[in-house]
Amino acid sequence: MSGEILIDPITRLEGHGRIHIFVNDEGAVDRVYLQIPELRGFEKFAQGRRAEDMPQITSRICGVCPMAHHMAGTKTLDDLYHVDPPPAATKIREMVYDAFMIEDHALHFFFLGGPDFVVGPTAPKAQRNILGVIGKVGLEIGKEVIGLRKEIRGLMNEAAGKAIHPVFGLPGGVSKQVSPELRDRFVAGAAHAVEFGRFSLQLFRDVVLSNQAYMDLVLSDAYTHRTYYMGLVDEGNRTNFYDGRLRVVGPDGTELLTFAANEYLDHVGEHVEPWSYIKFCFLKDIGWTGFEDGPDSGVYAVAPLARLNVSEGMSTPVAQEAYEEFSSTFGGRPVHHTLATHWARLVELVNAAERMGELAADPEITSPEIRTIPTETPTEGIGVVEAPRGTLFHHYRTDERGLITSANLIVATQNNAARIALSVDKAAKALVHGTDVDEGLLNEVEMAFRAYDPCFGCATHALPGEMPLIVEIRDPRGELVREIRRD
Amino acid sequence: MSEAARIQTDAPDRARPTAERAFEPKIVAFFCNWCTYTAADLAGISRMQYAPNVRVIRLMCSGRLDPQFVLAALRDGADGVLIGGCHPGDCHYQEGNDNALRRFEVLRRMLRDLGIEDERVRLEWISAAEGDKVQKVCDEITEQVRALGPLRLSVPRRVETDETPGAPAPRLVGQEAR
Amino acid sequence: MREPERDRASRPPSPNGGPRIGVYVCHCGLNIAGKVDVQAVVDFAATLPNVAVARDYRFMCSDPGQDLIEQDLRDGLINRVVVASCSPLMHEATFRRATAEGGTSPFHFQMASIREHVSWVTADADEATEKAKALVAGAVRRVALHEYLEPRQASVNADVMVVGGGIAGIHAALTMADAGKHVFLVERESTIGGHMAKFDKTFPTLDCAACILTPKMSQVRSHPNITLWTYSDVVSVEGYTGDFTVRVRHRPRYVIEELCTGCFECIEKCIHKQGKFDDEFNEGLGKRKPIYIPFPQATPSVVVVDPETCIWFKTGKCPQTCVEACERDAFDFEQQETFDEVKVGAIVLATGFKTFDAARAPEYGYGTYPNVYTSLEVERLLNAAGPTGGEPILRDGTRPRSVGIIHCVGSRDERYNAYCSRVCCMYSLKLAHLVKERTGAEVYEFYIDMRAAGKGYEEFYDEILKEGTHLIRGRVAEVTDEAISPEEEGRLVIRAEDTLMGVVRRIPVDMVVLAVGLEPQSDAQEVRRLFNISCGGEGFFTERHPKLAPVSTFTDGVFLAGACQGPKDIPDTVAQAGAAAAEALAMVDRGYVMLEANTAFIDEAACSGCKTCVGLCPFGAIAFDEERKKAAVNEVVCKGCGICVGACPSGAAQQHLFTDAQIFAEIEGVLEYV
Amino acid sequence: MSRPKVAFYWCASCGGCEEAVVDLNEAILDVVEAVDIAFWPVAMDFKVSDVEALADGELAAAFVNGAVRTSEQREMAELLRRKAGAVVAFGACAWLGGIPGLANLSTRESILQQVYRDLPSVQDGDGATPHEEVEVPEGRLHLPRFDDDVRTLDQVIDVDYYLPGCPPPPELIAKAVTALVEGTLPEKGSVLAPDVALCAECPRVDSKPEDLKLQRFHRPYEIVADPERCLLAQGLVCLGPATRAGCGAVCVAANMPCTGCMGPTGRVIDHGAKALSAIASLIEPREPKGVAGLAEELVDPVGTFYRYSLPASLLHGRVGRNGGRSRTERDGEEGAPATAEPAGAARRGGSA
Repeated sequence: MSGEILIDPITRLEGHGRIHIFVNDEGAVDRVYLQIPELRGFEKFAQGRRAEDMPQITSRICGVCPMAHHMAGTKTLDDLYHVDPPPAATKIREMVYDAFMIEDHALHFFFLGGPDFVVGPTAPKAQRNILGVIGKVGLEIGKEVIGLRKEIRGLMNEAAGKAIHPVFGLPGGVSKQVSPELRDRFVAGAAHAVEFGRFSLQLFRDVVLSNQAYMDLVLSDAYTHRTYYMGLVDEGNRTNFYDGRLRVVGPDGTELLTFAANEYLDHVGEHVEPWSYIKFCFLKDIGWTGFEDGPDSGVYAVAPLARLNVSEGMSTPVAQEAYEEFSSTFGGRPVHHTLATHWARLVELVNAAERMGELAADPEITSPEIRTIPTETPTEGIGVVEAPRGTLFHHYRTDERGLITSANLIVATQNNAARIALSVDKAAKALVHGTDVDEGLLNEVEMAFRAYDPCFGCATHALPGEMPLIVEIRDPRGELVREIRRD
Repeated sequence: MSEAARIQTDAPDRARPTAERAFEPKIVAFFCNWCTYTAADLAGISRMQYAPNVRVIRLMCSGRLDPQFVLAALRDGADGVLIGGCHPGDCHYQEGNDNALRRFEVLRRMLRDLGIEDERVRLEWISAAEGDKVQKVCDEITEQVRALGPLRLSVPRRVETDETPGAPAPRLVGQEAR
Repeated sequence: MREPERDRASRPPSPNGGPRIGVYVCHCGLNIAGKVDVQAVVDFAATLPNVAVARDYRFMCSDPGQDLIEQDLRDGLINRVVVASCSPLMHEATFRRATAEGGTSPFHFQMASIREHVSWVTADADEATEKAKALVAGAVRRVALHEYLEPRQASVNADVMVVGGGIAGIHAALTMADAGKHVFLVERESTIGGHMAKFDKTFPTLDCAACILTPKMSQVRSHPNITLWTYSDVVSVEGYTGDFTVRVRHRPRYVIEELCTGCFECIEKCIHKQGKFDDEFNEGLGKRKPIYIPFPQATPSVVVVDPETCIWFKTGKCPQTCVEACERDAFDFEQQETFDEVKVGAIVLATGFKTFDAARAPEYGYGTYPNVYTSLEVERLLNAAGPTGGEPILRDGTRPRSVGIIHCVGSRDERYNAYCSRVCCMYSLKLAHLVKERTGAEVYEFYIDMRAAGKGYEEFYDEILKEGTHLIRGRVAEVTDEAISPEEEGRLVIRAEDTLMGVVRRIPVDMVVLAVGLEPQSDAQEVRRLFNISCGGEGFFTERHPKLAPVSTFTDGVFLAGACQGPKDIPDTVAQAGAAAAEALAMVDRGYVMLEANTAFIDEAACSGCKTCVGLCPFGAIAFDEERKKAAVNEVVCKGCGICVGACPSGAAQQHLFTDAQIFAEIEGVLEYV
Repeated sequence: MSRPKVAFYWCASCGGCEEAVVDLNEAILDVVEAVDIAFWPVAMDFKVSDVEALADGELAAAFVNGAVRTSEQREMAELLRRKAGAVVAFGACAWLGGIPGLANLSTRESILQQVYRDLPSVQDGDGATPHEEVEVPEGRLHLPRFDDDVRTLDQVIDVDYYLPGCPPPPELIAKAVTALVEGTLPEKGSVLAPDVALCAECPRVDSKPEDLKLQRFHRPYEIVADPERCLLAQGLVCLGPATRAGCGAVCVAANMPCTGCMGPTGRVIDHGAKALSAIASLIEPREPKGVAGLAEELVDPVGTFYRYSLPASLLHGRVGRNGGRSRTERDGEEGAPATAEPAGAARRGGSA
């Protein structure tokens, strides 16, 4: 029986999305459309603003990853004003950024995407949340989760002004130096976070790796795509969140190219579809051929899985160990299983924690030399960071007074948008047969989506919003046949 | 709803351009008591005829000017706003007009970015002796705003569902007492 | 739009229920009714919110008109009043009084000017009627929010203070003291007398300055109503109109004033046999000892010890012959600064002027050539009590055979002061006369314009002309000692364009006198701040109104006398000092001052202590309480401009009768109904 | 004792308000103890149907964050209004429009043009832009309309309380929840934060001179700000004097000026205009040229003074950006009943 299934929206993600499933007369899924129904227009109203306000303005694209936008914006200002921050400022930025990666990855694993695994994809809805996680792992450990997050967020508040919508980034440095007392707290926080990372990895091993049903799900074809991957790496081709060159590897794991952020326009294009407000990124070097994977399609992925796929290792010991375990479990890089992203995220969490500890221990971190005052006329700047959800480009042009004339923002989830569309399409095709579907099944379709931790708030710079999950099943003439409310 | 409220909503809106009625701009003026308001009195005493579109609100000093007043006037239906104060150095309160100028200059910068033309919001120094200047400026701003057309403003009001308490007081409509 | 969360100030007090407004539309004969359809305005007013009564009347300002208001108020029909008639500047007071007579606050009233602003200025009758409706609606909307306010007054302290003991201060102090007020006269120097005490003769009558000044000085000294504080200055002024608290510092003179009899034996017996130090009173032309009296008639007649030059103070080793000479044991080398704090109701500032520093105009060679003098130095040379006993002799002891007087030094010159100092022309003529009289020298005057506007001044000018003084019209280019002819050898040459003859002239002279202009005292800005008054661009104190309030300032209770307000000669100074004294007396004698109703006030709970308002107040009416971190308006000092209210970023500052809510209501009123 | 039911919902927001709730940290467990969360899409899988099933007014409170730009958001706001005893506009966007409210400077068309045509990374080609209704081979797809303007929550529904901040400080959230549980909420229309400006809690206030006058305005990148002294006194435009307290002056603690996210205090109608007035009053020059010079240094007054409040401002946005709608149409606009008499007094809280 043919018809349409509309999942509107998907819960427990930051932002707004709907899935429109067309089912043909044979009861098979014809095509799935992932629609992002909103837009805010940051690029437009950025025009006329002071460039130095951009790190604070763009952070409002997303309140979940405000630090990523703040930092990308700040780095763009360095470029725009042709100024290099003093070493201490760079270190402070990276240290605070690592703190952010820790807490954001923890948030996703325990509050948003993780419950799918920790509690189980078919658990009752009232348990598929942080409270369910606490129920599963125990209140003490639940408090541990909350406690670590509190500690790390506290460090961010102190160093960046506010964890949600930071204020400390300025062209040529940061506004506030790190006191010895705060440095000590960073050192302690890093130690806690590393322990927490180890614990989380063990939890993943216990709950997912040792559960054959989960592993079958992870490895199933429904959640596997052979695409390109992009991410920032350091000079040793190891993962770096704050800075470096962009590296792209193909479906077979070989390097396609590397490039500096300011060359992004040569390699990254955005494809517009009339049925979604999101734009779909692709590699210009390959070209847009539609929603398909494989070496001939310019579709690529970013975010933890992609970052591990483009890197040749992690810069810190515990993370390196986890990385090796991750690689060997899946038989080497690249790993094309979308759901492995959850594991990759934990590997990164440990890496960020260790790196934060290294930076906090650097004697220069408390230096008062935190600003280089710009002297040149601003013109154009491009900045990049690895947001938790993937590569984030900011690109501003200004007039001579430093007022924005053009702002281009390519955000993490946008890079992933085409692959997410593929994932949802593939999952639905594998899981949905006919229009007689149940809620657990739909949740599994959603899982394809949630693994990316997509942030459509970011991706469309939209006003994200959540709507109920209502599945409408229509006949080919568009008449409503049935409506499923997931209760 | 009181009688007054009904009459209020039934009242014709002069700002609405209709086929029958050409656009008549409404201008709100904030005049300082000591110079410009006095000059407006002088214009009256001298029987200088000028455009009836300007409604004067008296402030003691142009330094009392709050930019909120200008915006409130525009929001409430004015197509233009005129601010009048003593000439520089002549302020009855020494430096009130300096402050009016400071606020006005920054406000004007901002109003440009909000799509309000410079001609709609003006600051004029008019001394108590310059009745003719009141006449000239009022005529001028009226014509300039008329040429610009109505201010196209669409401001949603705050939603409130509460009943307004209090019945209207009894009223007498008196004839001239003899 | 977002509306304010709450607005305490706008909440009308309702001792007798909500607002019930009476609207009274005046015909003003045909002045209004001839143009405006009064009946239509009344009918319209009746429909407005909270309007309980709407009436019209032929002349609202007449007694029957006012009775209408009073009766409706007394009958309890209304508790607020709007009169639509003439300008509030005309009859606001009238109707406020009527409103008060009716038994409510006079400020429960608002006026709509439909005559000056409508009927007299609008050609079309329909348009006039519409505009009148709009203004009435504005007044109705506003008056509903008027607060209940009582008129307030403050009492005035009967004592007064005069700051500055020159001729202006002396005259003002005597005038007020004679009227029975107690006067505190504060003088910075060790004696009163000011500049006038330095002069030999005064123009145009050429009477002796000392002869007319000295009696007044001793009158001050002996007047039972005057407390004279010399060698003293004002260090702080607090309070407000009618109730100032002034703190005065007395500097040590090391001689107990009450014990010194003015015998000057101590000066005689000083270990320095001769004067050794530059004598300030004589412009440095003479020498004084470390213990001295500026001039013989100094008042009080008390010696001063200068610790900078006294050997005892410098080395601690001196036989103290002065102490020995004093029969009254008046010396006290341990003397310290002392302070007095007094309360006064009014203050007259008579702080005078300083002369232009001639060294700033190097082209005239002052400080370079010893025989270039300032006019004030020559005044001293000509003074019988001066360093040369009245003989204008040069520094080498010779008499000048020719003297050049250069006008407008530091005046009427964009480089220094653009203004005319008003006195230089006349005193230069006076100096020409005196020099000629005493030396027989040829005198050349170089002037730009001869300004002789004053009683007897033009006649004085004619006299001097007749005496044979050479008057050369033209600005002097330079004074030089470079001779180009034998006649110029060893003399000073004044090079000037003679604009009447159209030639450049070189006049060799033995003495050059620079007629320096008058400038504000160098500490005028500090004094201004101390007394919270203002200075004009040139630095003199600003009067409240140049014509109608020439001796008042924007701080009520502070008055100006003499050259601190601008250059002026002695007759004008004395006249102005008398005027200032009279104004101060008028205020003090009445015993109270009415306070503005429309003062600002600060809602303490809403004040964040941001201090935005404090520095904006032109009158210093806002004080910041450092303890409680709140600003507060002194409503007695506040003049009701509302600058602070417009600026207050959190709406904590408001102005009575001009609250934000009232003005917003008026804006809506004038726009919403018509 | 039954726990009060509450709902958390987001309209057009960035998710930062939700994060702020999560930032209650362990206190969130107390909240869960104290109230019955009936609806919280970002963190829990309860659905709208659960809300629809409630009786009108059954929710003790609905905390709604984000501004409103689509009909879905409007419908959701209206549903929650019906179900909730009290609606709390949560955060700067719901209260004042927030940073995305700056979109009221532009037309929707120019936004679409910029995003889908003009940006340099957009693929050249057929020039597709998203449409509200699109035919695809398999059928027809719909997108909600991108409205003409951003509205505050109280321009759409009646709002009882406001929680300020971008995002609201956790302490204020906790206090609001406590007041709800204990039944000690203040009078309707209140902003649940101290009604005093930020200077009251700024540690630098003592260093602010009483007679501050500025010869020029600095931009934050131009100077290294003294970490102890008042930022305004250093020439940086700090909106602290015009902005509500309650955040603990955290931006100032990071040596950056306040940008006004906590909104105005209770007696200010238009945050930007009032802040502008206070800042402009600090200009030292008094002659027109000097004043204009400093005014020019405030290069982006709208972005500076209305950073968070343009939709709530008296002008609501750039005038005339959406073509020929005249002012008088406002009364006919949806969800905006004309207020009763005395209009101004009632709206400004001035009625007896």
